[in-house]
Amino acid sequence: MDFNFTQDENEFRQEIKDWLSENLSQRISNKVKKFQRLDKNDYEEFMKALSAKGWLAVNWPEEHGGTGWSNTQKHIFEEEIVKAGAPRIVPFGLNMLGPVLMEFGNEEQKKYYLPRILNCDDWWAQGYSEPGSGSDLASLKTKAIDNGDHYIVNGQKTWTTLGQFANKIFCLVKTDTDCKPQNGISFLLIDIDSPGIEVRPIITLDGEHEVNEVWLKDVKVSKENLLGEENKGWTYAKYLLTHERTGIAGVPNSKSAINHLKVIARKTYKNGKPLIQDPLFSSQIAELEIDLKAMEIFNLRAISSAESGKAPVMESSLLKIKGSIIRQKTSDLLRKAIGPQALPYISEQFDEGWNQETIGPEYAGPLAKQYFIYRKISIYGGSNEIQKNIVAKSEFRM
Amino acid sequence: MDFNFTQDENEFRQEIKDWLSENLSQRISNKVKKFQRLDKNDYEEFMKALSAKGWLAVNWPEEHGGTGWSNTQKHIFEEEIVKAGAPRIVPFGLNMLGPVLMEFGNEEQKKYYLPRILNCDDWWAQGYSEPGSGSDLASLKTKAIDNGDHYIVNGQKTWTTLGQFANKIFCLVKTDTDCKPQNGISFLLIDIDSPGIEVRPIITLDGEHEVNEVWLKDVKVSKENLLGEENKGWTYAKYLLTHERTGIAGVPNSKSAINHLKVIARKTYKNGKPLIQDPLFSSQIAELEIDLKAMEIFNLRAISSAESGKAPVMESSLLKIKGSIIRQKTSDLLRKAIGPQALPYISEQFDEGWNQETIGPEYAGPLAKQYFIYRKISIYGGSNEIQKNIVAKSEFRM
Amino acid sequence: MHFNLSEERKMLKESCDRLLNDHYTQYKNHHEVSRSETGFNKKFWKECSEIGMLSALISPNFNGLGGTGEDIMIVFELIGKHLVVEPFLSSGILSITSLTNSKDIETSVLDEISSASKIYAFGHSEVDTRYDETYIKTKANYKNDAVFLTGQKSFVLNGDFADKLICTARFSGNDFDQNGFGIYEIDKTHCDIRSYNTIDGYRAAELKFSETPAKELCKNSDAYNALLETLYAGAFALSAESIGAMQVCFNMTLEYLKTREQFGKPIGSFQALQHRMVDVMIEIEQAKSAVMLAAGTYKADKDTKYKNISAAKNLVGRAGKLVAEECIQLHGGIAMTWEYNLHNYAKRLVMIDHLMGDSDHHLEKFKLYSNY
Amino acid sequence: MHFNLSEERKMLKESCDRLLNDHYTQYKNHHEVSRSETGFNKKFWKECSEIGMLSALISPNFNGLGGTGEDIMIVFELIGKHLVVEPFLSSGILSITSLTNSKDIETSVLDEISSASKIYAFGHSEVDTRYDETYIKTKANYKNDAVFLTGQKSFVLNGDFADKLICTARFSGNDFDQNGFGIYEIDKTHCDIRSYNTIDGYRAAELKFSETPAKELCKNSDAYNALLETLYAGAFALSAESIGAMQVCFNMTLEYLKTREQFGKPIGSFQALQHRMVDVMIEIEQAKSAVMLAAGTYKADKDTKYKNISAAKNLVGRAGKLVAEECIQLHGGIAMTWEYNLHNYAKRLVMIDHLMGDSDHHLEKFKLYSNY
Repeated sequence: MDFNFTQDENEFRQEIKDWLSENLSQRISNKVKKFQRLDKNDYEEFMKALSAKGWLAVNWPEEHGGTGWSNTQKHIFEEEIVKAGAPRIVPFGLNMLGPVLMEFGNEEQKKYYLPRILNCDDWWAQGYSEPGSGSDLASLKTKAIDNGDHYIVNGQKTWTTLGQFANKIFCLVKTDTDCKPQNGISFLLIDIDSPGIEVRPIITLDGEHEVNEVWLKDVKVSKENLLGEENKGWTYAKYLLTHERTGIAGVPNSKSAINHLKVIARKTYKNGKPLIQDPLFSSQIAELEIDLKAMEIFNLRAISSAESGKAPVMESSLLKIKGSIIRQKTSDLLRKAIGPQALPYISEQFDEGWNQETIGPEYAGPLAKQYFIYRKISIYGGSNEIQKNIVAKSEFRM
Repeated sequence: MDFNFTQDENEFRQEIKDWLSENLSQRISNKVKKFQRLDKNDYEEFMKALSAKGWLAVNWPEEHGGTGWSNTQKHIFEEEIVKAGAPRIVPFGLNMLGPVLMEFGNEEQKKYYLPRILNCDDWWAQGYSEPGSGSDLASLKTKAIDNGDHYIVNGQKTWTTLGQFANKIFCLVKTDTDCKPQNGISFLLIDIDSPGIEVRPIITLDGEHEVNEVWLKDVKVSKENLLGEENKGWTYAKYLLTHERTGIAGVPNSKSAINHLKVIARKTYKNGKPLIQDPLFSSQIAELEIDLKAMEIFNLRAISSAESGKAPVMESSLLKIKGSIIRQKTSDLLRKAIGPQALPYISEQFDEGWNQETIGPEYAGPLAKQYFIYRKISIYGGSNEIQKNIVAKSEFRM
Repeated sequence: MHFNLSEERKMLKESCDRLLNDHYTQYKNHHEVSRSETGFNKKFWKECSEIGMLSALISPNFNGLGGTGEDIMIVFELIGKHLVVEPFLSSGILSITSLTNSKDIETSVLDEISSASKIYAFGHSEVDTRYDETYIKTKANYKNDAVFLTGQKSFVLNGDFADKLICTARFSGNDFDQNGFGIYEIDKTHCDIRSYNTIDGYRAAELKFSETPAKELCKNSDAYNALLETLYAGAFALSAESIGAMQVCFNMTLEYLKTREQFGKPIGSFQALQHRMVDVMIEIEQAKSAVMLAAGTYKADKDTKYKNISAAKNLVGRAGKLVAEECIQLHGGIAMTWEYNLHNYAKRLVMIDHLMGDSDHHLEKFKLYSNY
Repeated sequence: MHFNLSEERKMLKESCDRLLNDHYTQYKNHHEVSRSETGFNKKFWKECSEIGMLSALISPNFNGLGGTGEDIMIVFELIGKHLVVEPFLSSGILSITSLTNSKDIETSVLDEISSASKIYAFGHSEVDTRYDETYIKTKANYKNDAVFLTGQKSFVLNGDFADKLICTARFSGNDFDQNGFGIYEIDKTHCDIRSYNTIDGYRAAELKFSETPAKELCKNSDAYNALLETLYAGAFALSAESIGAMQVCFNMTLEYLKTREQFGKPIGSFQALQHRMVDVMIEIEQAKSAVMLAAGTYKADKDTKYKNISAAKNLVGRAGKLVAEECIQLHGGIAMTWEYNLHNYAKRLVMIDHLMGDSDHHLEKFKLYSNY
């Protein structure tokens, strides 16, 4: 057992920090820290800088232009970019499609698509969920009918995050309906400007547009764009879902959120004393901080066991659940801390360059909104209930 | 809406109080308050006094010697006997068998058994649960084989509370195994000293003997002792289980437990101040007290709706669940309050007349033990999980 | 003892429910109404007044037809059920309570409110007040016979479209003193008003005064008592409102669990979800019971009254959060969309905890009034 | 960074586990052992010493073979797994820590302990001390060169069969002072000893002294520091012990859920129970992680060390209660019987929270050492 980062790892961390301080623009990190709306350029500016440095494809092997980093290095990198207030690295091409392409794509596909992901030429969207099948992929209904050298695709995808910026979408579609649902699924790579595709915004409860519906009507997709074999899509889909989930607990995000909470609890007064000295409130923070410290170690244990070759499938599910609880509780305490200051909602505050006076302190503006939108963390990517089912099935064998 | 007790009800309460102060012996209430072991005489002494006064059969109609009280009166009565530190009224004959006899027994059975219950001539035990069927009555295995004018019964019952004091037991037995499990059950009234019956103690985790196993080996039971019709026992069993559950929330017990908790939290010091002034600890008490106050009203609402003729089936389940949580949390805070004083366990302290010095204050002795044994409250009488299944089925219709 | 409504009150409840139902069709337009220029619907407000929803909040002593805990509970449960943005709380509860607890108040003022011809708002919370009852920094400056206010009230419900403002201000003592402040009435035209919408779709304003002429309603211990009465009246009304909203959330979720299918069966058939629905159900019944208790003792001695309101507000705060969070989670993705109405109820439930003292605040008050 | 045990430590763990397994067959006899006249098993205690379980707790500076956080964690997880009643905590951790933090301690004393030839007990808690670190009413009376103790220590683990007693006593200041007390050694023969069993089946004693001759080990700030080190060493060892017991509870419950049938299928197939098992599993992993962190910083600066131990003890207290309560509930009736072994683990988990500071106490300490 050894808790210390090695000399090399510490130097690595410093290198990341230094690079970020020079290459992450103040403008963008300010927007991130103020929870302002990011546009496509904001994401791409940062990702292109990383790409130029060779740090974009954190999870890819070096042969494909990835970093080849160890899990511990990835963890350090992730911590530092969150701390610095960088926008998140859009994962759909890099962390979802990329690994599936490498494992199951043909040579042409790899040669064509992987560099385009690496160079931010393509922005991929995810076409998994459908209105009728949230957590139940086997029940999907989008159909691709064989029409010689191409398919005709009809159906509807939903929860397509940042789909409004995408030029490509990978889709699970049914190519055979006369068999067990899992056996008739194929994995298609589709141009989003193909005739018949329409991307419609879904406005979430915070009034923001981040997710979309994608409607496909008689969309022609060349068979060259079939990934792997027809009707084997279920295998690829599962590979995608279980691959690379070390960051699932959101430790760096929760760390900075709890720090933020403590800063606010020092600035906010209750009965004439800083709220952080209130026995009840500070106990709620402290319990959360203890949980987070424990989860950080739990996460490192999972990373370290993955390093030694074991796939931390069960740990991933447990970390996803606990991670979501901690993030949600933190956002809960943040809104509680500020009392009535949580009430005002001024949408313009979340636009770049807004500099009017706020009602109450500036930090108060996003907190209630954040609390509500963070309810999604325990729903998306396989809800906590689904994670529990997975653990029960795989670990308890019940 | 009117929250006040009527003049009559207040006078009724005073009458109960006065009677208790004269007729409940100091000796017994001391034992109850010190959580000492009660023997058969202790129970019977109090029950016989009630019987003489005409107050024993609280839930029975007047024609059978019951009080004919309203639900509100029953509630007041229950509150007062708990406050006074009376032993509990043993419910197996009075509240379980009695109503079933009245509804389904034949005239001879009613004439013979009801007065004997009322006069404390019979101590009934309950023969429902079996080792393989905790919450699942339909799966019971004890068999009664028709042998002319009598049955031959073989099987095993368990969790028979206070069975060591009983001279009678009512049993669910299988009389037909070739049909749906629910259809082959009969309800038998059995002498516990019949040849072939053996009552064996079950020692619970607190080291005490309150429940028993009852083994039946070739026990001869006359057909006169069949209650109602053969193979209709399931109906009677369900009637018994849903009948009379207004006291299920344990409000009076929780009230006196929280009072006890507050007394102890005033006597116990933390950092030189009474524990009740500790912000964290007092908040835990206060939250519990708020929950209990709410539940008291919830309970009264259920009583009042039962008064107007609606069977509070769903409310009973919800109250059973919440009631168990509140009692368990109170016992949890009680053990927490006293810190290391919870450690010593001196079994003799729970015998009548023990008057040696305790390690720590006398009130500390039973608290840890109580916390552990109170885990049963959410298990017995249909576990909280079973209650939730019942509510889901009946209210959600899912 | 009984828990039934009298015939009269049943009728009140039914007629109000019908009016609200007609108006808030599908309960979908509270954002539109509160984002409109007026911030509320004048015609509807008038109708509410006409069927007696406002006079139900006022005691017969002041020419009203109600004002008991039960009346307030009935009206505010319906307000929660329909997400009503009209100024029932600000004008109907907070202002009326502070006025009726002031000296020499004329009944005609209350008549103006109950007839919907005047709207009042109540301003107490300043930017840093949080839930401290007597933390007041707005200054009252007495000059000869007149008094002038200088300061800022940041969270004034419906403060922009009200005709009159009632607010607290301090003339002596330190910022926390229970003495040395008064309750004043000022005219809307004399304030610098910044209007905004709240996260849950209601309307509020930040008001700034500078040597603004005011009328004293009461001061010192009278003001302290009136303020407590006002804050507790608000906490009670909000608790009842929360019950109405909880019930809608529960019903929507139950309906959804029955119809939405996953893995080939309704998701409501999954035991883990069923059990959580039962937990939610229990806490709603508990919260209802606590509000009923507070309603039943609304006219009792102040310690009992405040203790039971604090208990209700604490429990409603905890239960409301549970209901909001669990109902969203049990729905899954659809509950995260603006289109689906659940979030409006969930938001209201959570934001009620940010008004008139949150669950922690009222836990402390409960201890105070229970002599812990 | 890695979380694997070294080969050496793996061997230590395995050999200890084997010994404990052989001795505590089926883990059923800890009550019998602790209710026996001696209160522990001498032969077994000697064997533990021989395979190095005691010297694993002592640093090489004092002639031991271990004493790191990792060593203590390994040994105490096994103690929790097997419900060991022998005086590892009292003699092996508390006494050794207070001795090694005293001035001029001779290594031979520690050798006596690690070779199992002498047993020490540590007495600090008095009847009203609860978890207050420096609330000491036992008096130390210095006369010429000698010191005499008068008072009472109520909760001394293994205090009856220990050969020597180490205890705190005050010679000046008020009852709470961080100064003005010392740590002393007294001979068992000079005390009035009342032996008792604890609710979880362990052995403890109440000791009374009256002008009992004692030997000073340290005093004033040295004593304060030694006391803190001792209490934190105990809290850490108990946290690790808790992990061992949690794991047994979890495994027993999982096994039961797989085999016990109701309504025609294993109860483990019910989703509501599965989900609760996952919740339990998460908290066990969390608790393990917190203990590992405390182990890894056991030799760090005191603020870090104490902060992480307090975090671990807090989390272990919460998780232990959850595990105990949920595992009993998920079992149902059988878990309520004396015959079924689960209750022994459940009791230990809960009573660990009553030793060396409960979860609330350590939450406050965590805040203290984290500069809240």
